[in-house]
Amino acid sequence: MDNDVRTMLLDQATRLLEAEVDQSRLKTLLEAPGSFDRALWEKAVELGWPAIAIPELGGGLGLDLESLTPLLQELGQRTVSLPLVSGYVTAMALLDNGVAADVVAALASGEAIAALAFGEAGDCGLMPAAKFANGKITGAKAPAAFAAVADHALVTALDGDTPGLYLVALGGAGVERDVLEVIDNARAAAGLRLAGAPATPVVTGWAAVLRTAGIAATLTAFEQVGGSERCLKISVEYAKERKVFGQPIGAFQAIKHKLADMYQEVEIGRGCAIDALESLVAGQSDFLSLACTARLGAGASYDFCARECIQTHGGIGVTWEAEPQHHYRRARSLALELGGAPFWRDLLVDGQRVLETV
Amino acid sequence: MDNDVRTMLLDQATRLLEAEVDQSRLKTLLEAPGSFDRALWEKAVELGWPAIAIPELGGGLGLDLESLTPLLQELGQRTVSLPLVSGYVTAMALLDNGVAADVVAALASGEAIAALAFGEAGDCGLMPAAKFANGKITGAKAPAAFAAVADHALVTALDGDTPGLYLVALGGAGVERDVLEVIDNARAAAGLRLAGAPATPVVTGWAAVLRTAGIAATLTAFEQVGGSERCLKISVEYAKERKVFGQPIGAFQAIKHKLADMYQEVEIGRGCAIDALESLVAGQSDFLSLACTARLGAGASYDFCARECIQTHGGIGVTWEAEPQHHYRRARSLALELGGAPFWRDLLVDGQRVLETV
Amino acid sequence: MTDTMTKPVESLSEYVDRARAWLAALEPRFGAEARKGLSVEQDLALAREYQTLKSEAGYACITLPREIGGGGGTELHKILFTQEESKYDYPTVYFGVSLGMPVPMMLRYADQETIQRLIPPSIRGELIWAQLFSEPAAGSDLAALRTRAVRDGDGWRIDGQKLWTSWAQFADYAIGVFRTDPTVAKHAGLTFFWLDMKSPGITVKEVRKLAGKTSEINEVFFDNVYVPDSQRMGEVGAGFRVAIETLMIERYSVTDENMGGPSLYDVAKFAANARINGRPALDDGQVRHALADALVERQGLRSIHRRALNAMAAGEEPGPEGSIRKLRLARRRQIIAELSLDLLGAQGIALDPEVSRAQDAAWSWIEIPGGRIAGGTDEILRNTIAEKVLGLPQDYRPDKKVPFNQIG
Amino acid sequence: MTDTMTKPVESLSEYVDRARAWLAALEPRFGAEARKGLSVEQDLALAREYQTLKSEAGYACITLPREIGGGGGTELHKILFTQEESKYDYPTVYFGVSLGMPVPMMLRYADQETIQRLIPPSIRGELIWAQLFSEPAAGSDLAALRTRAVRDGDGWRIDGQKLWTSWAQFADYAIGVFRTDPTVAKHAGLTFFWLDMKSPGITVKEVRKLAGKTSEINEVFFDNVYVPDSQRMGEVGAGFRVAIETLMIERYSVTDENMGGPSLYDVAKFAANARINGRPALDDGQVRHALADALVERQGLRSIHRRALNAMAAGEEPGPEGSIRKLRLARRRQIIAELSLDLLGAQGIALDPEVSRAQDAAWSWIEIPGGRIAGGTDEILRNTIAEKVLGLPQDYRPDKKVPFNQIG
Repeated sequence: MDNDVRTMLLDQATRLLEAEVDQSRLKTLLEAPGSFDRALWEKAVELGWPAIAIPELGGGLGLDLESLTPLLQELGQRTVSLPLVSGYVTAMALLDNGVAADVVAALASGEAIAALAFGEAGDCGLMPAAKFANGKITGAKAPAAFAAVADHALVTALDGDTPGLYLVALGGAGVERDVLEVIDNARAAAGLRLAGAPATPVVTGWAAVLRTAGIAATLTAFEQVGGSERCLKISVEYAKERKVFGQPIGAFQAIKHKLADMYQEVEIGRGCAIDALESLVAGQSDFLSLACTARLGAGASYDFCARECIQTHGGIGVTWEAEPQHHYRRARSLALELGGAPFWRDLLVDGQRVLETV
Repeated sequence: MDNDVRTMLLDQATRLLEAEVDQSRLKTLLEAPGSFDRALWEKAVELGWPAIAIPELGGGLGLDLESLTPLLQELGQRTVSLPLVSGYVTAMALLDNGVAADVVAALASGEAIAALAFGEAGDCGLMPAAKFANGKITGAKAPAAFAAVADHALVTALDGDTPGLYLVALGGAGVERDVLEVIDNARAAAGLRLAGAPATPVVTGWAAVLRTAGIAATLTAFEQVGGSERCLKISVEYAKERKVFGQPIGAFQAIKHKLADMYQEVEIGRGCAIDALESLVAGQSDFLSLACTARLGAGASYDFCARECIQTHGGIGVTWEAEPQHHYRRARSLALELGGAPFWRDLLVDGQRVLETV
Repeated sequence: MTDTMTKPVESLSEYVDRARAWLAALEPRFGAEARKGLSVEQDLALAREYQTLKSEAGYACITLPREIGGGGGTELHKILFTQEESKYDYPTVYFGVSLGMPVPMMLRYADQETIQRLIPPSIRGELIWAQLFSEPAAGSDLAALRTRAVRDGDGWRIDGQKLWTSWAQFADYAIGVFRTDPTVAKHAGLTFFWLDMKSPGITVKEVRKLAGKTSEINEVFFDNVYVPDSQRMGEVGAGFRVAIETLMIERYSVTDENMGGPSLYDVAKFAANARINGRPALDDGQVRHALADALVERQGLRSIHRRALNAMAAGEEPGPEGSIRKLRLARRRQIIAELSLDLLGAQGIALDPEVSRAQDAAWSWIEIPGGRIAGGTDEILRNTIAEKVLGLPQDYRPDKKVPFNQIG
Repeated sequence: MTDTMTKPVESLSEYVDRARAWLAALEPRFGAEARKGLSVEQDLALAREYQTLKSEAGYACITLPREIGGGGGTELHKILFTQEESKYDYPTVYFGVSLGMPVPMMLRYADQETIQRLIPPSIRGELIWAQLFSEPAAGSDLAALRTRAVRDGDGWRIDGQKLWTSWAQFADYAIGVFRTDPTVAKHAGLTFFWLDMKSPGITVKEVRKLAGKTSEINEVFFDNVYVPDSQRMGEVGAGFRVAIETLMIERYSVTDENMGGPSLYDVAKFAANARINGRPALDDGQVRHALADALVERQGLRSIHRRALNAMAAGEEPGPEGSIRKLRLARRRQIIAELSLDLLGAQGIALDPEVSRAQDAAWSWIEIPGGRIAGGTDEILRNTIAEKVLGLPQDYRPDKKVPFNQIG
């Protein structure tokens, strides 16, 4: 049954995206800071996407995560930004901790949008400096995807020395959004200035924060894999078509081997994403380590593929009108939003110290 | 005048090495630990090589370092190991500090051989754990080139907390040599176990130790540049000759671009070596930073070129009989003997903090 | 003889437990300590004993039928057992080629009588097979091979020279590809045979490698060697296709993710003890970065490999994407070994002859260049991915349609 | 007008001191603060003023003669001045192409009258030149260009389209290469001209780039544009050779070792303030490794560049080895910018529109892909080194000897 539903969801998604999303729509989103494709989001809500993997008791469809990830991959291929990962991750954090059932329902129905505001200026990692005390948070969060349009944010903050996750209503008191020009304006990003913003504690402890970040990283990895796949695909197509010196550029080993390297990166990123997802779904104890490999593998893959996609396209690749720029921007944005690679490397290597291999 | 002498020295060297050194002689040296080509060394001594850059007041020829470096490059090309760098560096350390004039004279005349025993097991850097007290050193030194045959070693040790350089007579009491199998047996390497070995203080302080190591690194860089050049040369020749799929392998971009990368590495390594030497000769204050770039640039170049020289040669490249293995071994040996790359990177980056660029 | 495959309800974890117990019990007899100081001949004799025990216990050629000495298991059983076995230093290396490619190819091409006669003793390690492919002028470009097989009555006469033939010095039989028609294009004139390595006219000469004093690779010379036509595998002129079929089997045979070098776990343990200017190397970002890259790649490759094996178990043919694994792992071992030596500094040049290849950074480093060449160079594997997976144009091949004897 | 070159005894360090003082005095008028918020047109007007002052002071086209507005100095003077100038954010970018290639080429090929009439105002920034080379189907493969020049009495008529033409929107004149004979092989049928960009029939259309809202690159369309034969540079059919001559000049024009991005010194300062899990990033080995790699490469390239300039000053022609510099520096800026963003983490996505390209990691990262393509892609530059320096065989070029109008 699940398989049928999955196929149906993906078919619908492909048809919707095929009909709605084209290069000029994507360009428009890039033009101004804080852009969000609300019309597309409303159609996605109609199709029930926000609800897919949220359990029925939270108002969702209760399908498994494997029903959501192909859709994320499809979005990634088309550089479409919808707040599906942030909505799911926020809803599950609330649900697992029995907090704010109304918000869970609103996220599942698509009435509300969530942002994950985990990062801050000053450190590439996720350990917050923002302070929680007396039910309020004070501090500044780095630009977070969808924060420009979100109703709620899941925010990291310190209660004393203990990091935790808090739910903040972005329309409420003590919250100011800074909608900034960012590398990828289509991410509806905004920084948050929190000056005594009312906040609901969701979960405390570094391990819990990391687990939530790991879930977000694992799901994001599927968007990254989709983007990498697309970069490889359009690069291969261009390489077969574009001629120099009387041959398609794809007949030259400099390009052939570059594309072969892209293929390896795509498959390694995909492998890491699949394994992290399996571990998450199976509730295995190695999940965080696998989430790190998914984060790093899929992130490096997308960065590499986007960069070399431009290179393969030559001059056309650096124009505003061509497709590669969307991937170049999106790849870097996704690689940074949940914290920089050095942070995740630390997490992986420290985790490996106690992990037996097999 | 100097130019004439340089040309003459290099001509003599080329002729001697051409006549004496062939692949089978080099293979023989690789067979057994601690190998040293004493017959060749005796001929080199006859030609005055150990004396070239040692000042006349130390019994040398008093030529400039630019007369020695082309010869080092020539040795590097042919993977010939003679204790010229260790002899020069030891003699200059002694001479500059007015220590052991007899040893300086013996080194200049080639009667004596010196080894630089700077490294120890347990750290990739050069800060020693060996202790100097009451005129004696106790500690163990990592395998050092020429220590298997040397009469003297310049040894790092701590006097209290202060590192310094000491002269140790290797034939004397309290010294045991461990002649081990090493990556490159032709380096006449031996570890030293010093149990209260009598030692003459030469110079104290970390800065002085680093300066001496920097001089050794700069001169060694010319051996490394020579080795890299040779790897590139034989790789290009093989690539023009060896055919696959109806064309020389050098017609395929995978090989062409690999060789182009080798060329870049060779030239960057050479550039670093030249600039470090100029700075040393001119007595500039940026010498240590430039010595670091020479160490790292020429070392990485030789490692890269030797590795990809094998790869370019394919199956033949991994046989005992072929030339590339000598470079593969020598490159790694030279890159390790004066301390590992992470140590030199630290030194370079820490130095850069206070260095204005230009 | 224990019949291990009669319990179809055995779970994979039970299978692993049983394999672990079986392997552990043999350590005194076949482990690193027992093998220390043995000559190659003594070690080979020990290896044959071990291989026979494996065959009896169903741990040899795990995916082949029990009736011929295999294990009657799945690819998954094979990978699990191999993982456990690789924790020991048991003598298995002599049979890697023999059981990897020739035996499966014989099962596809030989008649039943031959299979019954030769394969069970091969799986027991009594017989060893070699693979006669490469030649001095035919490495990456296999179809450029020159060793001739000329019709002679009911058979063929072989003259020429093969190169890089692993374990030919101990081989009883071999499979190989030879030129039977030099007047047609290079790929079209080849034919595949199996043959008796003790046939008159065959001379084997060991080739010394860069690393180590003994070597598994050889030159094999053929002087008027007779092979009956009944030992032909495939049609006359179809040898290139059969050779490619053989190589496709080979591509999935890289199961050891450490490629014979230290595991990442061992590298991390090593780095925890190494020092950079007094700091533990494992705390240093350049070491962490290198380890993280390796761990990520390993995870991706594990996932790819597991899914490929599952697909093969479900009856699908292995695809050219199997090229990724060896390509990445060989280069990775080199990177990691070079880093490990850098962390040792001056001490890194020492080469302990007593230490196993799997434990020592210097040995790992000195041995790995061959890994980037044998079984397809890095460059050939990238080309394979580009052409066979991505459908990019083949390189220009001026000799492709020219009769072999007219190529310049 | 200060005549700076009348003191032949001025030492290089005195020269630098004088340049520093001269540059410092102009900061209020031409520095980053003064330029903030200007439209492109306003900035260009300011740039022309600055360029005129440079020409008067002998700091414009330093290696060209004083008589035409140059500096009468050496390559070494030029590199020293450029180094000092690059510490400011003065408006020089509009003249980079104009003075880089077209003006030197005009000095080689144009008659004296033309030189006297056009070059001094060009050096003063009053006139701007463009370079009409690339086309939609002719980027790396310049000789594939299609824009036709057909004989018409005493001149030629040009039809077609050029692409990636920097600063064409402001250009008064241009040099360029066109196809004059499509019936011969592609390299043989080209001819080189200079022309008036205000000629009837020329249309310029700006091409928007990945980064930024304004762009220096353009499409240039030619509709029956007349060019007198007297403006031909070199023989009819020799255009490819003249174009290559132009590109060789370009190859040594990369003097800014930061390729417009932050300097390594700035990156190190930045890393000293960035944090990885609370640790200063500059103390972290992965940052140190990346910085050390960049510092080593920079030193090597400085040495190569200095020696090449000295050789050029001594009268030698620049060789193809000049390809190294741009190849390495462009990719290095990308690596360093990516690392810097990684160190910023989530904050790294912010793109401050007020900050100059030379100061911001995100701007540096977003702009650099073009640096790996313009002026020879990484791949073309490697090929150049392989073929021109190392003498390796040229790639297979099936269209090389085919008449251009018969290429498929």
